[in-house]
Amino acid sequence: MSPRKTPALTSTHIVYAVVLVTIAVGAVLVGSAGRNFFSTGNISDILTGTSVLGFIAIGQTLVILVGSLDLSVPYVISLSSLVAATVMANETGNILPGVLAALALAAAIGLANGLIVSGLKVHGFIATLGMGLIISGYLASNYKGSAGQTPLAFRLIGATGIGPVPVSTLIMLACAGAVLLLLNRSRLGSHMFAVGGDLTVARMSGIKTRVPVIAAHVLCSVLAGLAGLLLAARLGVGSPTIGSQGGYDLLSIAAVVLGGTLLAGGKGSLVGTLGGVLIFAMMDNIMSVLQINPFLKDVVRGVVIVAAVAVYARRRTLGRPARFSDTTGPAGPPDTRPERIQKDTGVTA
Amino acid sequence: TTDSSIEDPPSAEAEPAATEAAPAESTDEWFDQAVYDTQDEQRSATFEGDPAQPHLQYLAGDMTDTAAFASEGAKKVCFANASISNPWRQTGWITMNEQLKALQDSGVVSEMETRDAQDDDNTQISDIDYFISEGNCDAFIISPNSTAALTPAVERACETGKPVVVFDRGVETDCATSFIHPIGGFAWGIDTAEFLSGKLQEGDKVVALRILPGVDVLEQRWAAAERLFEENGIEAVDYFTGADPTEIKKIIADELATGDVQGVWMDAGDGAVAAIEAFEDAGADLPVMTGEDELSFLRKWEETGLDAMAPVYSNFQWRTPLLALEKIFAGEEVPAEWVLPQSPITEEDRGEFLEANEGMPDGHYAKFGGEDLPGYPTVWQERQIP
Amino acid sequence: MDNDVDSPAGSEAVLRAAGLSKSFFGVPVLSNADLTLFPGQVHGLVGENGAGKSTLMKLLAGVHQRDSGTIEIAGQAVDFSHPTQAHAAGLSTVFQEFNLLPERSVAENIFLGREPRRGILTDTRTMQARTSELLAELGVSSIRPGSPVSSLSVAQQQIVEIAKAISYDARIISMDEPTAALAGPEVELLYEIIRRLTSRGVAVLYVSHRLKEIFDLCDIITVLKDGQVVGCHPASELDDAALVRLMVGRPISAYFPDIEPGTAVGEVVLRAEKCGNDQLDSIDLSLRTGEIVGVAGLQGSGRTELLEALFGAAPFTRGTMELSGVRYAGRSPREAVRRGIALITEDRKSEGLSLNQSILDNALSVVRSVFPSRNRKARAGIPAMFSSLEVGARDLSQEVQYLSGGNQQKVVLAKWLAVNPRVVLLDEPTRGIDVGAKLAVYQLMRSLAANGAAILMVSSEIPEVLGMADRILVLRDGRIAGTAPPESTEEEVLALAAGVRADQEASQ
Amino acid sequence: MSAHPTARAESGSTRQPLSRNRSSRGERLLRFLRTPGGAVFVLLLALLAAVIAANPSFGEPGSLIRFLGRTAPIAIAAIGQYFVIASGEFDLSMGSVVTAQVIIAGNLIGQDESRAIPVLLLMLVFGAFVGFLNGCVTTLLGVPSFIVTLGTMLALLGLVMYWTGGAATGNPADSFRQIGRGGIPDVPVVEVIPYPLIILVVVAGAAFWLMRRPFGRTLLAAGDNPRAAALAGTPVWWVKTRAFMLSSLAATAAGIILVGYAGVHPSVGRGYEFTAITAVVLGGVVLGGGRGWVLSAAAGAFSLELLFTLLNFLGVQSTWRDSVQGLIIIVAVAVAAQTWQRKRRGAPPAASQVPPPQPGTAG
Ligand SMILES: Nc1ncnc2c1ncn2[C@@H]1O[C@H](COP(=O)(O)OP(=O)(O)OP(=O)(O)O)[C@@H](O)[C@H]1O
Ligand SMILES: Nc1ncnc2c1ncn2[C@@H]1O[C@H](COP(=O)(O)OP(=O)(O)OP(=O)(O)O)[C@@H](O)[C@H]1O
Ligand SMILES: [Mg+2]
Ligand SMILES: [Mg+2]
Repeated sequence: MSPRKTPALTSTHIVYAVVLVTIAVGAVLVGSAGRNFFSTGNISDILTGTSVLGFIAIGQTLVILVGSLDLSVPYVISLSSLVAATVMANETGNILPGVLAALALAAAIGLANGLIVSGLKVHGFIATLGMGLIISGYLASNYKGSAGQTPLAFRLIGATGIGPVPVSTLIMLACAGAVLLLLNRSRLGSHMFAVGGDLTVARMSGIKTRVPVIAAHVLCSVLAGLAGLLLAARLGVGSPTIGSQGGYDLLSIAAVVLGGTLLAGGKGSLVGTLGGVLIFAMMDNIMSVLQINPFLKDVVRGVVIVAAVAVYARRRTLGRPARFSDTTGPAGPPDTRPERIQKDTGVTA
Repeated sequence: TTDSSIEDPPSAEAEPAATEAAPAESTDEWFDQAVYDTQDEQRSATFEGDPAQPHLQYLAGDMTDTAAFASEGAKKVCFANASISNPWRQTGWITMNEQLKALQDSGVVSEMETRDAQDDDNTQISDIDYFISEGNCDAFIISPNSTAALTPAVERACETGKPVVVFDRGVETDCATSFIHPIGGFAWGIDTAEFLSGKLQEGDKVVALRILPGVDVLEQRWAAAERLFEENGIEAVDYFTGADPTEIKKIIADELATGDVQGVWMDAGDGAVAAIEAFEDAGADLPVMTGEDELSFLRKWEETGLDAMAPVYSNFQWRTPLLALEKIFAGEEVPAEWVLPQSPITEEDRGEFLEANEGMPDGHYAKFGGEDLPGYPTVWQERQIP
Repeated sequence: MDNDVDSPAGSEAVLRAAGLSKSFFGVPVLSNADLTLFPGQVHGLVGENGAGKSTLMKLLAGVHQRDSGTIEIAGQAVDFSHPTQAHAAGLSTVFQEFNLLPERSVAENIFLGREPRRGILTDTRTMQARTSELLAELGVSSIRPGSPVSSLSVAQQQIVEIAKAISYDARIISMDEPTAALAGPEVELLYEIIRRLTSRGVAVLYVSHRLKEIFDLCDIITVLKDGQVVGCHPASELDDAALVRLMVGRPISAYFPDIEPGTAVGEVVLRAEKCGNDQLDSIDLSLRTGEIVGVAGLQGSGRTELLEALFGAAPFTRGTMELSGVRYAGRSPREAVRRGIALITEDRKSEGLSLNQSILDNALSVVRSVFPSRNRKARAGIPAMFSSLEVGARDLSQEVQYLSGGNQQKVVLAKWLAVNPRVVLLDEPTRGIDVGAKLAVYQLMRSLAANGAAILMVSSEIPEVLGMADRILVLRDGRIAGTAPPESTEEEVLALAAGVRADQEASQ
Repeated sequence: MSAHPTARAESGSTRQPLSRNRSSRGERLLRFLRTPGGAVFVLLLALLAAVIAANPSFGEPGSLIRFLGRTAPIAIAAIGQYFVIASGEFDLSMGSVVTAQVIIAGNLIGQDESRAIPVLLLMLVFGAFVGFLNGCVTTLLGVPSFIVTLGTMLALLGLVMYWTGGAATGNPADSFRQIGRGGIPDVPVVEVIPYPLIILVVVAGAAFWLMRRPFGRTLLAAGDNPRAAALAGTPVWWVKTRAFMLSSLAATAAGIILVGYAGVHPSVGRGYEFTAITAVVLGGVVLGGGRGWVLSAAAGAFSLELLFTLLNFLGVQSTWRDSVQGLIIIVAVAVAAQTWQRKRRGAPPAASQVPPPQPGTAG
């Protein structure tokens, strides 16, 4: 129907273009340091870097889609690693109870977050900041340093790989697949988009608006719990600080936004988020190989986050296809018009 | 593929740690009478080696035979660092790099590749694994971010058959060629608590300013001190400050608003000056106090004429790992557990240290031990971090 | 109540509401209202802005809970606490505000909350197929079920809303100003849809401020005034004048006020030559002091773009403009406001008002951001301005979100009056407001003209353009298709707008 | 203005025309106290009473004034953060700005008193510049401020640490530190009036004045609906950028006070952004912009500090303090949210929006 259907360049495309650029730059830089960017060890290092942040960013994507945030993830991670490790207490037979206990607790925290956000109408920022503080106090009061021990069979998860691909990354990708299906092919998923997009519309359509919010929070916490389990497998013990050490709260939000999800909710892509996570992991890898001063690493991270988001944040100001252009003469009447024009709020000088 | 090392059953050493570390309500959880007694003795023990080079001194004990490592040529060292996120680590890191230059000049070390984990256990595990698979390392130096969590990774490094030197915090395995550390937290606790108890009366109040919970090195300091305060009938209340002077000042101000405070105890010197200033600002009598050998504290101490002492968590230990590797590659035996001296700075020798460190920034540590290294003193004065 | 409507022969009332009352913050908005709907009939609901029409609909739909009264559907007393319960009982509503998610597809929007499933997954194919059927049933082929709603025009979005309401298989459909965003052909389409519905025995409750539509469509008309039913008559018994009298409680002598004495068309204030951007081309126009120029055109012909370009919100990239003989670049709204241009936007909620701010703050927003030095003086004049505009509100500190549509529009007008503009651009200034408020807007335009302002007014209601303008620019596909004199007929303007007489431009 | 034309609608409309300018003062106060922005003052008084009950000596004027003095920096930061939040944005870079300024003061002033003034000016310029950068990237490049300021937070702290090697040379000259440490001595009743308190009063006064100025009202309008504001001729980018600049300048002021109060240390200022945002939200300011009163933000900061003090006095085990703080924040904001809700829904909280029981089609 449409005479000139411009192939829409979505933010996900751009994210993966950035991924490619990062790979290219990484290959050159790592090569210049006398290393091989594509060696097994290096790829495995990068992918390992994606798995923990990946779990959290998947969950964070859900929470951001419904218009909330989760700043409590670091503490859920720590708690889950501790619960798992202490329940397992180095007994292979306790693996299942340990995993279940950790995930159940994570789910309960997510439930509480969800109820506070959707029921008490507390902004997700505050609700989860508060919840994070509550858990952090609990951790500090009850766990002095690392605790418990995960059995060998469980630790294998953190140390096994198929070729250069760690099992943990595969599990993370499997979770991503499941969540992708949930988002795009289930009622709950549609309702998450709806609630994040416009609460009134969702309510008017008969959606129980609390359900998607609560579900997103529960899933986010459970995914953080999984990240905690993975860390318990890698560390061999539970640790009360492992979550906050990684700074996963802000980093995961940055990865989600980098992946093209609207911070305000209602629009976004999980695939993009994975791209964002990959960019971070590669960036860390490259900077470590180059032995960049750790303080400067943060500078680079900060600049890259902003610059990358800026690339496609500008794109959203595009309007509908032009009817007339400055150079050519009149064109035929367009019969498609994507997107109501969203002009700059700022006034151009 | 599966990392071969992980298939080994966890080493026997890990077992007691697991049970010991289970969450417990008791505040004594970190207290270990045997270790306490050992460290108490070590405080007054005589160290082998030249006192002019404290970073090479050690306590007599088991030695690791390193004949197998003896070889010619400059070696590549891989260093997995926990972080340089506090002034103590920064000072040490500068010293270590100067030591590196010296060893590069003498042809012992060709290069040192460093990965900094930025305080994250998980990153440090990846760093070590990366070194194992990609680093072409001839030797490993590891400054673990935490004890239990890094144990498996250190074991994997050991399995490469290359020398592994662990320093500062330990791990729960003795596979390392050498584990370098000053006497330890209990000794710190004993030094400080005995000093304060000696100066204070029974029933006096001590405010204990602690950085954060859950770090073994720090927890042991408090475990020992708390016990001694209790024994001596001194009332001690402890706070976590995150090393933030603002927080410290508020805590002291609130304490002074509630009643008198006769002593201040710190598990690390960060922010000691703020604690003293809180007394000054409130117009209260200055307390008896223990801080650390950070210059800011020594300077304030001298200026105010405070009754104080500065325990030391010997910063010069950052030189030792590289020197240990020099010995190892020369085939000389090294202590399996290399205990470095750790003697507090007292009223008597304070002036001496202040003089020796003139021109150094406030965040510098008096016992950094790098006076004989090439960049001295500019590198430390300008705090050039590579 | 003079509820003198008999039930049509043989049919039972499908909805019977009696004594409905509702107050917000103790302010009664609806008191003791009765309403009866019969199958196959269109029931018109009219009244001034703020009369309580939307509130009545929301009570029926279960969006708001009534304070008192009873509602029966097919003889059964009902008490909805949520719109879905109303849907289940066979009542669906097209609300005044859009209820669509712009980022989601048409099909997803229509089936939101009741997506068909196969197993645990959503059955996207069925959903799209059913959407296509639904749209075909409405006689619409230009909307694809898979395209995101944000890619649709306002009119198309309105059609999606209607499709959604119909998809519930409702016995009763209420529509709150469904044509507010529609122009000629789409309105025809809607008529068609409504007739098809009533022929199936559906009862329709219809709210509109366009009296023509009310008379075209409705069988029975209920008039609300200040929250009370002041009349319920068969449409055949009423005419325009009678209806307006009921609504306003006063006679309206002339619908469009005459030009004020002393109004003189003077020299050119704003001139544009060969202007264009990616939506407009070859725009030549000149506006004179004291003149009201109308802009007509079909949906999407670029009328809004024209105003936005003149105002610098979506600037021209070609051509030159002059304001009172001095070059005017038109790069930003700020420049435009500085130079004395005002733009009353089409969509007051998203472009005209800060809904959480007070009436006073909104009214002063232009003064404060562009002429801060005049703030104090402007502030002093506000109360007088509001009482002359007859804004119905508690006080000036009330947040504008709680005002009805017409009163909100008056706040928008007030914020521009406060800076005394030389050129006033109005985009659909009377959309969705009642006759009384419309009249106020017309009079305001007249007196602005009398005071020497130049006025450019866009409207989809051609009678309004004909009634008010001194001359009419007709836009087609981003160009000025021609100028029509005020004596033209509606048909002539439409023909120009649709390009019937002009040679069709072939679209590739 | 006087000549503005008005509509002359014909004769006696039955609608009550808007004649009243404002409600009466008492009515307004009562209405205000029922909003979250007003309720925080009630919370403040309640906490104060509780603290004094727990430790009567805190109620002495001398103690109170010292408390006010030491809370000044966080209150100033909250006021700065208020501008940004009211404009619909976030400023996460605040903590890093504080740290950076503290270290700049330590390193550039050193013991040389003559440098105090030039460095002070430099710090102000630097603060304004950081805010300007945040604002421009947010508004002109369209990057969400959460991300922009997160980036600034990382980059700024990293740069400062890199520059100083992690630790400052030392505290700046004592005369400079007097700004944060000293006060007007020998005042009757209260003993001293700390300079930080004076700075706070000035800042709060200026903020209050600013919010009543066209700038303040425009800021709220732009936070509420930036598109409408832009079409009203507001240079939205500049309004928001100024909000960011005010925020960074407030962080600078907080840094200047803190370097005096606490001295130089890289952890001074850590977490300030979250504390400030918490304080602002506690003050009833709505995240997302367009609502809230600037002094309520300062009151929120005082409430938060009083809460910490109360916990200290009650001898709550220090590891549990985080938990109590988290709980209180959630409860306070939940209560506030319920109040807004009720206000919005109109009248008594009778009709709660019940989720639909058994919607026919959803299964
Ligand atoms: N949620 C609400 N809270 C407070 N007041 C409200 C609310 N909804 C409507 N009102 C008030 O109720 C009155 C009636 O509003 P309603 O929307 O029913 O009018 P209407 O007849 O539909 O007007 P319009 O033609 O302008 O749409 C108005 O004065 C409005 O301000
Ligand atoms: N050819 C088109 N196809 C689809 N949508 C269109 C088209 N032209 C315009 N629109 C949409 O219709 C709305 C109004 O467009 P525009 O401003 O060009 O028209 P207009 O003449 O001002 O119409 P109106 O003011 O009646 O909406 C916008 O949302 C625009 O995206
Ligand atoms: Mg209405
Ligand atoms: Mg238009």
